Amino acid sequence: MSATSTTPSTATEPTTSQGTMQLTLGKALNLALHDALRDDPRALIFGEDVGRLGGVFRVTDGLQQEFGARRVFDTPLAESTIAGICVGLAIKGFHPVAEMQFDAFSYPSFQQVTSNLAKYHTRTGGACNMSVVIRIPYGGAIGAIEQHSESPETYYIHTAGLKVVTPATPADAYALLTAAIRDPDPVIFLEPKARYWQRQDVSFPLDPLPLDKARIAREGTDATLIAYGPTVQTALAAAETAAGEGTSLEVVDLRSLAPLDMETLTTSVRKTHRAVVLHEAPVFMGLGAEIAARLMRDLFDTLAAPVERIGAASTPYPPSRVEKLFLPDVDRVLEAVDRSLAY
Amino acid sequence: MSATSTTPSTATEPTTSQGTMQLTLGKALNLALHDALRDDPRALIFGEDVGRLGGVFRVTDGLQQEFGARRVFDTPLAESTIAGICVGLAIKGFHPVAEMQFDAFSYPSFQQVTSNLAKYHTRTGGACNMSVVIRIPYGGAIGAIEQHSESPETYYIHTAGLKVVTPATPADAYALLTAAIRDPDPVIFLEPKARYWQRQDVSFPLDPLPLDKARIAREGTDATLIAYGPTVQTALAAAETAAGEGTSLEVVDLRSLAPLDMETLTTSVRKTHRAVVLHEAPVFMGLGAEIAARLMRDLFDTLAAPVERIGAASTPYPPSRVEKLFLPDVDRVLEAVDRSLAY
Amino acid sequence: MARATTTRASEAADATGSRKSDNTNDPIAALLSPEGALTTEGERIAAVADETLRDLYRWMVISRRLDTEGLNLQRQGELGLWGPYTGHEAAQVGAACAMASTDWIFPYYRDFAMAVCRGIDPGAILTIFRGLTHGAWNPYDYRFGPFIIPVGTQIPHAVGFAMGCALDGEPVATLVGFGEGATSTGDWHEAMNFAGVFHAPVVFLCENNQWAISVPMREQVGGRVADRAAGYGFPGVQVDGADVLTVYAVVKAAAERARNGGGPYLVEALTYRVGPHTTSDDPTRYRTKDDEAVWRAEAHDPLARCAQRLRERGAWDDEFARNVEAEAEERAAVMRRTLLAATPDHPGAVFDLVFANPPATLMQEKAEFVAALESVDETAGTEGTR
Amino acid sequence: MARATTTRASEAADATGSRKSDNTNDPIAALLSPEGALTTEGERIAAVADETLRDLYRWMVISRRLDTEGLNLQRQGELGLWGPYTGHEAAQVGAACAMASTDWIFPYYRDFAMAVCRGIDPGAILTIFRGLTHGAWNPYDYRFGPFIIPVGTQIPHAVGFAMGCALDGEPVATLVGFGEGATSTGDWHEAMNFAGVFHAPVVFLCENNQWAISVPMREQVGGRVADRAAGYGFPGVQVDGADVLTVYAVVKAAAERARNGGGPYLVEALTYRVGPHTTSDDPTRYRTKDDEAVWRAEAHDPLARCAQRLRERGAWDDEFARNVEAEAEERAAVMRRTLLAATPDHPGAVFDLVFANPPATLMQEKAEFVAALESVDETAGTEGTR
Ligand SMILES: Cc1ncc(C[n+]2csc(CCOP(=O)(O)OP(=O)(O)O)c2C)c(N)n1
Ligand SMILES: Cc1ncc(C[n+]2csc(CCOP(=O)(O)OP(=O)(O)O)c2C)c(N)n1
Ligand SMILES: [Mg+2]
Ligand SMILES: [Mg+2]
Repeated sequence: MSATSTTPSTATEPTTSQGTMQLTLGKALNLALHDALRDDPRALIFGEDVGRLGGVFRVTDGLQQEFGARRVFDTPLAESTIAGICVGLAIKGFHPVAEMQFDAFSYPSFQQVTSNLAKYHTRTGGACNMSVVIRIPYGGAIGAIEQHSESPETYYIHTAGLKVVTPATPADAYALLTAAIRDPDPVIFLEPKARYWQRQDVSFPLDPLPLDKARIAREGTDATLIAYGPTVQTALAAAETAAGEGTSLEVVDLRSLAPLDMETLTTSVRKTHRAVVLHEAPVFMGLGAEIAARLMRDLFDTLAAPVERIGAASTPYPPSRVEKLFLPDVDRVLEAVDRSLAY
Repeated sequence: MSATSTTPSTATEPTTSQGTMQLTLGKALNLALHDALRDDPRALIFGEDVGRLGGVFRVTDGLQQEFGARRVFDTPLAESTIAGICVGLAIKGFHPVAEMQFDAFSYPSFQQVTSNLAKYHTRTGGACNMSVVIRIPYGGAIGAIEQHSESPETYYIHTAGLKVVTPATPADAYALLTAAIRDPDPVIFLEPKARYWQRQDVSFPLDPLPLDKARIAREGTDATLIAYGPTVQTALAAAETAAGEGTSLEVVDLRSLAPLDMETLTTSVRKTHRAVVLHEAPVFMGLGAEIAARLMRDLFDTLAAPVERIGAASTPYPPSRVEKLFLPDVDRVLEAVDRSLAY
Repeated sequence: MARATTTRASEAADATGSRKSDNTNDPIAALLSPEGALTTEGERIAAVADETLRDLYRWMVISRRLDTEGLNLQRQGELGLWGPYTGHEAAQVGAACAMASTDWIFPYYRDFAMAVCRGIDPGAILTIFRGLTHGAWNPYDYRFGPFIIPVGTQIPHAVGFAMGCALDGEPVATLVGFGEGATSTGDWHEAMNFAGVFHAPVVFLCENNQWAISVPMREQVGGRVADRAAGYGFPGVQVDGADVLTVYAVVKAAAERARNGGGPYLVEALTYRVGPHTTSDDPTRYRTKDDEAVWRAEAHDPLARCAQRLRERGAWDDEFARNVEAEAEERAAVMRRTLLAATPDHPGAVFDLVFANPPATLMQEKAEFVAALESVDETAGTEGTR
Repeated sequence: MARATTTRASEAADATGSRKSDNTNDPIAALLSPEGALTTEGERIAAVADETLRDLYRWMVISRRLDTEGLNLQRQGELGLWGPYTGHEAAQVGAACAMASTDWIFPYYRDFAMAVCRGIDPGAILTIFRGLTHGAWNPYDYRFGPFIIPVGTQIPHAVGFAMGCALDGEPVATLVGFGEGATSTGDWHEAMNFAGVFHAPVVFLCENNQWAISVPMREQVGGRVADRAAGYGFPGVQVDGADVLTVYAVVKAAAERARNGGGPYLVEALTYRVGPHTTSDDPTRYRTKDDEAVWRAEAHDPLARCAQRLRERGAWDDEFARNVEAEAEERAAVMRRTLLAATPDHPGAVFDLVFANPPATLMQEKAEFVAALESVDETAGTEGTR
């Protein structure tokens, strides 16, 4: 059951990227897909409801109309084979961009992604490029029913052979997705669904971003907030509040979850001596664990306090009426910063 | 394609647990299954080739003969539905013990395990117990072809709603599997397949073990080696070598991977001030990350050096001729200990 | 069924010298016209009493009214989401009422009317769509599983449960509901095959409403769903899913067959999703009003079709109809009241529900969570959140 | 096939007024006797030249000899594992040779003979089973995919590839091989359905050897594999998988049909796994020598059957037979030499193969790995490992 509450209205928005435009993150993704179809004759888009409907979040809106049902098409309801045909089409030299409708509905494709997509380049001695993008709307805070609010990044980033990225802003959404489609390797592209409606002015043309680099989203000196996807905005809001209270927080937006850009992270924490990682996924074995372990290794003498981790509890995703209590929010971030500063 | 090299010879071994017996780890598991079938009329065993064949590793050897094809039966080749019928049978009050033939072949069941098995108790307001054990032979070092040497623990331990345990010795194999079958909740039971042939004297009756407690496998004072499943023996061998060189290493066998027994870990590291985690899974997002992050949080001022992590590289599992170079071994452990001590 | 599950369907078939199963000798298929409706002769054999048919009508009217109320509640902001099932009443009510009270049902997310027929409090069910809980009833109380969201994944549960009934030697049939979209999933196939191999007492009910969100049946299903059963060694029929009598008679016979050791059976009920997929959906993007009009017509309306049958039998009267409307109205009002009166559990309950035997660490996590909540509540009392 | 993939099979079927597909009008099925062997009339229509049949025989003899050599090498400790395919020669050689050189094949792990027919160096293939590599050939050089171990998962790859050929307007058919155990997987079904819905130019070849490790066909497959095709809207046939001529003729016709826009086709070749599942297996635990004897008999031996056909055609002579034996012997010797001469890649190559465009961090990891190896090597040179 799909739980797309309001859908970003795209009817009146432009269908091509030029000049400076105010875009939602969803629309930026739509434009990136559009431009890929326009510029790359091998690009294909498919998945459940991506055609006529334009996707339950309208990220593929208008693409079938413009590029036809040969290049943008609906598939039967079978995620394992959606991923499976990506492998076959990639061997044939296509650049498939497949959509999994929601986070938890990527799980049926787990074997295809883990045992084939991630390993096919190795298995063919490097002969077959898996130039595949799997788009997955993820994360909570949309008031949905079960299985529509998961943060599955751990499953993918632990799997060698995959690149995993997630944008936090409309501009990054465009530039990262463009890069992911152009890359010859499999990219799991995680879309922070609660941020689809977030707006930003974006100027075109916009160069693709590297797939393995973080960015400093805000400079600061007292502690580093490490966030990605949906939590970047939370981190920025926390930093804003903290600034009002005289605390200067740096915010790192990871952009790439696998691999991790440790250089950016260590440079920041070398300056601030303190770090708080926040994500919606459970703390237990969430990305915060890896970051904490690496920061400890690289900056053992520099860290003034343990790396703080904010994330979900060790429970299934809660019913939506209480989800806010389980998600990272400004209060929890600032408490963690306080703990870190008071250490 | 199954890659069971030598199979533990069980023909001449006793079929029931009594007195003190020298057992392989595989045979101890077999006895635990045997005793569960004998003592619990609701226990069922099924999977691919667990019946007449007795499992490709002979862990279910003789059970169908003794308990009949109603309680021990082969299924079609369909792991998703093997896990799926566990849910249905558990609702009906059975205690299914299902086998996934090899680690990577548990991936087709990922959706059933993650979205249903782990969440069904919640989804029924606590009405339906999922008293299910999923047995998964895991780990490498058996000279196998692709997909037969994976360490999938991260995927399971990050999934709330599952308990995940793994034995390192024959006695623990018996006692943990017994506990797992008696537990009312879903347990992922990871069997270190390279250790199926490891022997130990085991005295019966043997009480079931708690599912959430680690054990000190060897006492020491200079550093703590944290291991589980197949790497416990490696850790013990390293500790033995180190002892000869005048270094006293404590070895913790986690037994439970989810939840983690942090009390045992912090007690040990509070004493030794140093820790090395070793597992066969990739370092990146392996359990070592969580342990390192927690030890830092709990013992920030006590740790004398960063927690060292030893595990696989960020590559697919390598061809078997070179697998040893990628697996934790005594040398790598001792180098890590040296780094830690020299810090 | 008192047979051992280890009597494999195919062994049985081998014994009779034929492995191939088809519908030629299926007495259930013989009740149906080529269009999948009960023939006059079929109706005679099925021998459904007038009172039963009136009761089926009654449940359908109630279901329709509750569906409308669900939609209203969602529009009024009282529900996060609503998935209308208008068009499915005959399939759901017919199938649910055809199952014996000792039988089990494993529903999919759209099987609200089935739940209601089973006696589950509709207002309680709605708390799921209000975001108050993930599970609103005890399956054992109603022999009715939870709604399952990941498409197709309840089908193996039903087969496992049915295997368990056979193992226990209990004469229990299990019904599982799913859409035609679900037939594309691997789990559907694996479960069908398990059912064939283990001769499980399951009735598979495909509510083929011709749409999976925006994807029409012809882009979803290669071939025809009902035809697939033969490949698993058991029979399947496509029935007119707007005719509650047909659905009832066929499912009842299939359940009886399963209880008597006859093995699995597939019923494909051809229906139509008259409304949007859910309240989040916008069908104007993928189908025309003309498409819909065909299926909104009386010929395809389960309620009109049943009223017609009742009239033909002389079992219809206006007072009956008025009473049914009044009852439906009353039930809708109660549902609304129950929903609006429902209080959320304490958020800490999320931790309690994970395990039957929770590890100490989880209870520790709960304690910390609750303590943090309380400290926020206190702060909120004085100066609001930071 | 120059058709658009967006011509869905079911749309086409709708246009002709019928959704149900069966074999009644299938000219390929018409070539076969009820037992699934080419009829005399079928043989005439297929018009396979004597020279072709001799060549099929030749490849089967070579394949059988290489299988024996693989087994020997494993027993001698030169291979970690060997999966014998004796009994499958007709299915594999017949199918591989029936495909045009421009067609593609996606094999499963047992399709060694197919690989050999496609010209892949058998000694190189063996390096996989020696643990030297995960991938021993470039699929583009032979239009032959890698061996796939996770059962059934290559089937969606083949369908995706075939969809790509159709999109590119290329007259290319794709064959995919799998065992009957694979038909139980969700992926098999999903891929069959995709093929039906997208009218993909795929030939599905089920090598039904009646065993999946220890699980016999009747406990694996509810119903019959070939019967399942109809449920996806395309035809399927079961053929005598010991008769290379039948397999060749049927697969050739199915591939031609696919290339001409006829859509998918399922061929179930009934064969037998004469040996163990792999060298790790012990069939005495689950089947008797008597069971095996039936299928080891000449009537089921692909080589004997083909020799018989050649004799019947007068296309057999002893010199031909001797030459073939000699060639097989020579190829076995070369295979052994090639294997034993194969040198492992530097272990650091594992890192190079992960990505086409590896991130700097991975190359950094490689550098550290290689440095650590070298330091161990140096130590080893002086005092051995610690
Ligand atoms: C595995 C999975 N994939 C995708 C979805 C999203 N989704 C919810 S309902 C639906 C369509 C289901 O169609 P059908 O089975 O015909 O049932 P209907 O909704 O028409 O009653 C989809 C794609 C899901 N819930 N589960
Ligand atoms: C998904 C998956 N599950 C289990 C296995 C282990 N396994 C390897 S081969 C095999 C039997 C396959 O039988 P079949 O498909 O009939 O092919 P055959 O080996 O008989 O040629 C099994 C269970 C596997 N490789 N992949
Ligand atoms: Mg539908
Ligand atoms: Mg087989």
